[in-house]
Amino acid sequence: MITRYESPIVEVVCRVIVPFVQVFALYVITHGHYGPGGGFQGGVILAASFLLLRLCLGGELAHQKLPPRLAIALGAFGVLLYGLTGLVPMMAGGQYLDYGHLPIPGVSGAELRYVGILIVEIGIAFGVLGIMVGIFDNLVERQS
Amino acid sequence: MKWLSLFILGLVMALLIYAETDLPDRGDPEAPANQHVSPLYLERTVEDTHTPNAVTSVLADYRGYDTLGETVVIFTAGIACVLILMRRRSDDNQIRKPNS
Amino acid sequence: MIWQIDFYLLVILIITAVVALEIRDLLASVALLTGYSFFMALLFAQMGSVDVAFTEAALGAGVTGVFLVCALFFLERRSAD
Amino acid sequence: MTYLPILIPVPLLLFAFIGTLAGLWRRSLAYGAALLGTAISLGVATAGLVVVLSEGNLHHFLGGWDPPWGIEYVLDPLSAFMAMLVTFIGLVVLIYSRQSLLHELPERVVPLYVLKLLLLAGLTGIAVTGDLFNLYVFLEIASLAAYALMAVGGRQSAMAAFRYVVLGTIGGTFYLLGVGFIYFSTGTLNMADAAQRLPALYESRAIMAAVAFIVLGLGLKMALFPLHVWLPDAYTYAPSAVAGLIAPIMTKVFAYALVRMFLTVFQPDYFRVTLPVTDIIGWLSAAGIVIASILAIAQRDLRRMLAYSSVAQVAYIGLGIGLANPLGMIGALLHILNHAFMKACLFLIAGGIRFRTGLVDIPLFAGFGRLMPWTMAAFTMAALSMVGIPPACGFFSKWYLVLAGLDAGNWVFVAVILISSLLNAVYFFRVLEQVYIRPLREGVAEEQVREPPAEMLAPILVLAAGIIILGIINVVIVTQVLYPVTEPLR
Amino acid sequence: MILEAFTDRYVYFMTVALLIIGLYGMLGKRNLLKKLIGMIVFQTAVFLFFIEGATKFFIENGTKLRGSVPVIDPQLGTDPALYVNPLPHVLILTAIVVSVATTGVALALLLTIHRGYQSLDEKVILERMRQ
Repeated sequence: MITRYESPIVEVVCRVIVPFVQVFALYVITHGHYGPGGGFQGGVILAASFLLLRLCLGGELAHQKLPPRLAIALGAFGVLLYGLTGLVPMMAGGQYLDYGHLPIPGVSGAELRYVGILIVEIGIAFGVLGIMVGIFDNLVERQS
Repeated sequence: MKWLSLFILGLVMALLIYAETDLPDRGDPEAPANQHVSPLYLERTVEDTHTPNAVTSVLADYRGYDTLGETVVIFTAGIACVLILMRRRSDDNQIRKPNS
Repeated sequence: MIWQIDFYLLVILIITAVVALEIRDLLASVALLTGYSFFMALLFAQMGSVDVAFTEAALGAGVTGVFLVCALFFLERRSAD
Repeated sequence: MTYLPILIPVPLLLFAFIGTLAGLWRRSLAYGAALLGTAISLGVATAGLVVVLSEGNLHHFLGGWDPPWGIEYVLDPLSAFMAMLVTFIGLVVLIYSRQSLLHELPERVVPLYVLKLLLLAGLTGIAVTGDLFNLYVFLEIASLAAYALMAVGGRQSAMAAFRYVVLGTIGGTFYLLGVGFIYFSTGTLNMADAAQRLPALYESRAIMAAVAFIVLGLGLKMALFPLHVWLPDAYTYAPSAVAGLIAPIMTKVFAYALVRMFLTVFQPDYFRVTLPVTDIIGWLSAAGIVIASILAIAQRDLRRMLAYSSVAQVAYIGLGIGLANPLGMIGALLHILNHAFMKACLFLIAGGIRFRTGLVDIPLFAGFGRLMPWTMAAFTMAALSMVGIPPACGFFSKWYLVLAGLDAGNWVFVAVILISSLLNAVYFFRVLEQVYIRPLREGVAEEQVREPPAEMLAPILVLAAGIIILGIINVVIVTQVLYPVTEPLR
Repeated sequence: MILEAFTDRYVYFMTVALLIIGLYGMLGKRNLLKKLIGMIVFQTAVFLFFIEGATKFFIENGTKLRGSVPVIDPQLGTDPALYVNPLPHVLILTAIVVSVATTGVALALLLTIHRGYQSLDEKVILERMRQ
């Protein structure tokens, strides 16, 4: 169990920084189409923001923001989102992971592939976020 | 043991240097790796996927299944950590009394 | 072209790798490893693969470092070799 | 129809995620998810084998991109055969493992089932993929799941698993390096495409190094003789339901990957004539069969004896690959199948005995034959098969290997197979003697020595029956499935 | 001329050196955490080998220029010769994640081993294991 770090400076800086880190992570996830970045990097940065919270505020407070069980569930949900995004086009007559056959009204062709990539990146980001936080929790919390 | 690992290291090093003298020149635009598959990704990424970043489009679309595998690898590692570090009631290797 | 940047980065990489493996204090070793990952990220960026550099900086130098230091907190800090 | 290849690993993956989510809510649901996923996958693999045998190979282009640009899944008779074997053994061991895990590790059943599904998904992915790098990804999924599964048997198993992590990572990274050499020389990652472009580059030193690294890497993963150092400890200390799953199929799938490299990616003559790869594998395996069999005789612990016997049996497969003629390849592939059944049966029996009595040392098993008649009958069946007594399936793969040795004029290999059969007989009849002839030991409570519960006994008996059935129908398997596979060798 | 050959190949040799250092750490070091660090160095060296292979040079006005980042720039157009090869980057992204995953599992194992044996020295652990 990590204990809270008894320093107001650390706590205030952490509380101020974390929202900006998270916003930057969202930017990285969605901007992956046009520049460096994408699901992995954004997910890792999101995870890093939660790790920072856990390190600075201690277990009890930080677990309110993201409980350990929810982290694992989020990881499973993210990967499941990816897997199902692959499976849905097969029902519509395409191949596995063929975003061109995603049943989303209003978009088609290259636009549809763009949307498909975005969905997949979000799935990756959730997966990486959840699992990284989960690994950290297990490494730290389970020690007797 | 020390000598064996040194021998292995020497062997691997010799093999690598032997092989790398025969790879295509560094950065040669005529090299097979730059001629065969990858040019098409760069030419068609905008047209096919509206994504200027070729790495993203290859990662998530052309070779999307690898990325699914990669996410599964991360997932596996997470579940593996849960499994390994879960505290057990009976400590260590003691086999509990057979149930009867 | 500036091949010297690659060269200096590679020399730094080799030095950090060797020192990280040889130093007896494991915390210093882990710190050097994160430094190694960071220089590796710089080298990747210099070679034109920004995505990989980004990932290496976030995963290799960031999260792996946190994991290693946190694990080291429960382990012993000295190493025999 | 072209959906069949992808539908083999995907149910396993999806049910792994669903099992995690369901298991967080209610623990017992994970078992149902595991069972359902494996059953679906087994059904698809069976259908795939039937379709492939009647209609020819199936190709699935993932993401709708044509092969050299996208990833391709190929279902040919060999890969369908492997996928079916993996999922079948997986299903049988899963049924067995419910009681066993509730007894050994009741708190951790959810991650255990999820990791078993992921392990099976990784192995089936290796079986059906047609892409060099995709093979690496699935190899790592299977390896990571196996590291974790092997580590939960106590503190010795954690250390054994750590050594496996170190050596396994060297193996995986060497494979990746080999793929890198191939990619930079040919520009492609697709197996079929690489096979077309490689013959022009056979003189290249980079390709030779690629072969060396790929064979080294896969050899480390499949525990080919001098690279087997991680295996005995890992199998000995793993929980019995895990050893029963990993021992029969894990090393075999990597052997299959090596066969695929040998037959599909490179032309067989490259391994046989240009580079002496098969000769090296063959002679090392021949040494490994004898040494590992002798080491198996020296063990007291039944699980450790089976682990060394696994090293020897993997070396049989290596011997078949090393002979590099059609009969040898048939022998090796048939041995993959037979050994999976035999070793699964033996490890499950070892787990069953441990479940009831907590004993693992062979001398303490004295007199069990009377008290556990069905289990010991199955053990006798598997032991006879390992030795190579005709009605059981183990005889036939050895028969093909001997024929192949005679065909190649390699008398040493023939002698090694015959000698090793004797050694197998020594270490198995030692157990049988204790079990059937000696009286019950003092200190072993007689009322504890009973048949394991029906849920554990049924898989053992199914596998024991499978040994006989495979022995009877081996002609069908060889002519229908394996004989066409060896076409490139002829 | 020698300098030319050197600048052409030296990165490969440096990569080989890194790879050997990592392999030495994995095989030669007794401390388990050192083995893990050697593993990371070893894997990263292989990544460097791939990224190195992805670079592309092109000649413009007689000078040798390095290919640009593989993000299609409307001003440069879609001529593949101007950009570095994106495929190895994708492979290495996957491989980096695999490496981090392996590190996580290995660390979990290390904590379990330390809980069981109170040591990280391979020799000590193997002695206590045989008892």
